[in-house]
Amino acid sequence: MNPEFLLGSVLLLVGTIAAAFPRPRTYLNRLINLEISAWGLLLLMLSYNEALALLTFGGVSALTVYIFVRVLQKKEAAV
Amino acid sequence: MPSPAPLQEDWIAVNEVLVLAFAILVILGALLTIRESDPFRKLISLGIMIGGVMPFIVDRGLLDVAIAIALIAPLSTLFTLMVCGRGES
Amino acid sequence: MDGTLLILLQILVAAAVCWINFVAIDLFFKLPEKGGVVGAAAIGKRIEEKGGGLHGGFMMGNIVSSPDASAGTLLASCGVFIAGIPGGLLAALLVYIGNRICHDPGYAGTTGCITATFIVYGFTLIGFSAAAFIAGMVIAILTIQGISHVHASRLLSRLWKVRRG
Amino acid sequence: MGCAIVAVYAALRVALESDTLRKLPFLNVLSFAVAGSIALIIPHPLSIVAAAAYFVGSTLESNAIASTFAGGLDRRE
Repeated sequence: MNPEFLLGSVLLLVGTIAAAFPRPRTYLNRLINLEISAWGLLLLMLSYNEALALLTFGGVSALTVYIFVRVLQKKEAAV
Repeated sequence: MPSPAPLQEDWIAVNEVLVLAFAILVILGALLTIRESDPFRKLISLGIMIGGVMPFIVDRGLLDVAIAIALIAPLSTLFTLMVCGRGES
Repeated sequence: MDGTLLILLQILVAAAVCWINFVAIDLFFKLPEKGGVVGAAAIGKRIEEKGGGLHGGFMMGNIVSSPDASAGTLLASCGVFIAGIPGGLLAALLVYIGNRICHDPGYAGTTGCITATFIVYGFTLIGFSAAAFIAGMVIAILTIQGISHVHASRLLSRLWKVRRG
Repeated sequence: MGCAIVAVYAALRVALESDTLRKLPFLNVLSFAVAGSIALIIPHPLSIVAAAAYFVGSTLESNAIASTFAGGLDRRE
């Protein structure tokens, strides 16, 4: 029960709830709240000392955000 | 859990303060990110949270991972700002 | 208790030295003249609206939006703390790369880093610890950007008037 | 340890500041404090690179936030 595990669990839980029910219900707020739980998952991986998983997850999460942003831009252009 | 040796007592106390301070940073950043409604203010609060997470990665000794993540984290903020500016104007 | 007092005294002296170093170099490279990028100019104007000085606000905006002499001083003292003179020069190279990323010419940051390397190394020869310089730099940047924007920007504007003549 | 206290103070000031652009100098103080404590936690040659990478990344982030907020959005190219 090290502090990384505790903080990561709290962040994962809080971030998931916040991404499910964002305050102003816009896609952008959902996307930013999703980052909180991404960092929580990163802290959980850190508490098990998985260096390779951390590197891969860091890269892939930036890529995921880029894809989501492209999707949002396409959607705004269509409307 | 056995009690730590008395020689290391001081070092452990200092470390506890550090862990507590950065944990406060992480929790404060996360709560602020959820509470704010403007996207720019949310991103600034996310910056607080990232600043709190980074010393935990360094504390494990994973310095290469810390370098990679410190360079990747602003990229995702930049990507998010691409859609922010367009929505504002 | 005596050791703690000595460390506090070292940190205060280090903070004063760092403050003088980075403010002098920022003023020498004319950072308060204008906002380097759009964001720095916007921060300067917003600080002026609150009641601060315009040129001091520009300088604070420039400090925020690209690594200048203050970042150079911090990273140089980190480098000297870890690896001596080569660490400081490595930090200067990194600051130069960071400046190039942020679309800045990078003279102020690199110069501040190199001068700070030799200043901190000189103080370690006297008996100061380089860790005191890291803490001192954090305190120095706290006095500029963290206590009161109005008073800090007024002070920087006054210094800029003296330097412009 | 002093660096961590300064970091918490800067985070509180960011939380209490009402104007968005005036939050950015406090965020800069926070990133100074975190970069300093990264170098103080592990005295290893790579941690200079880590502190510099974190600092440059954070600066880039606040630069982008400030210029997008000011309206000078030039991400078209």
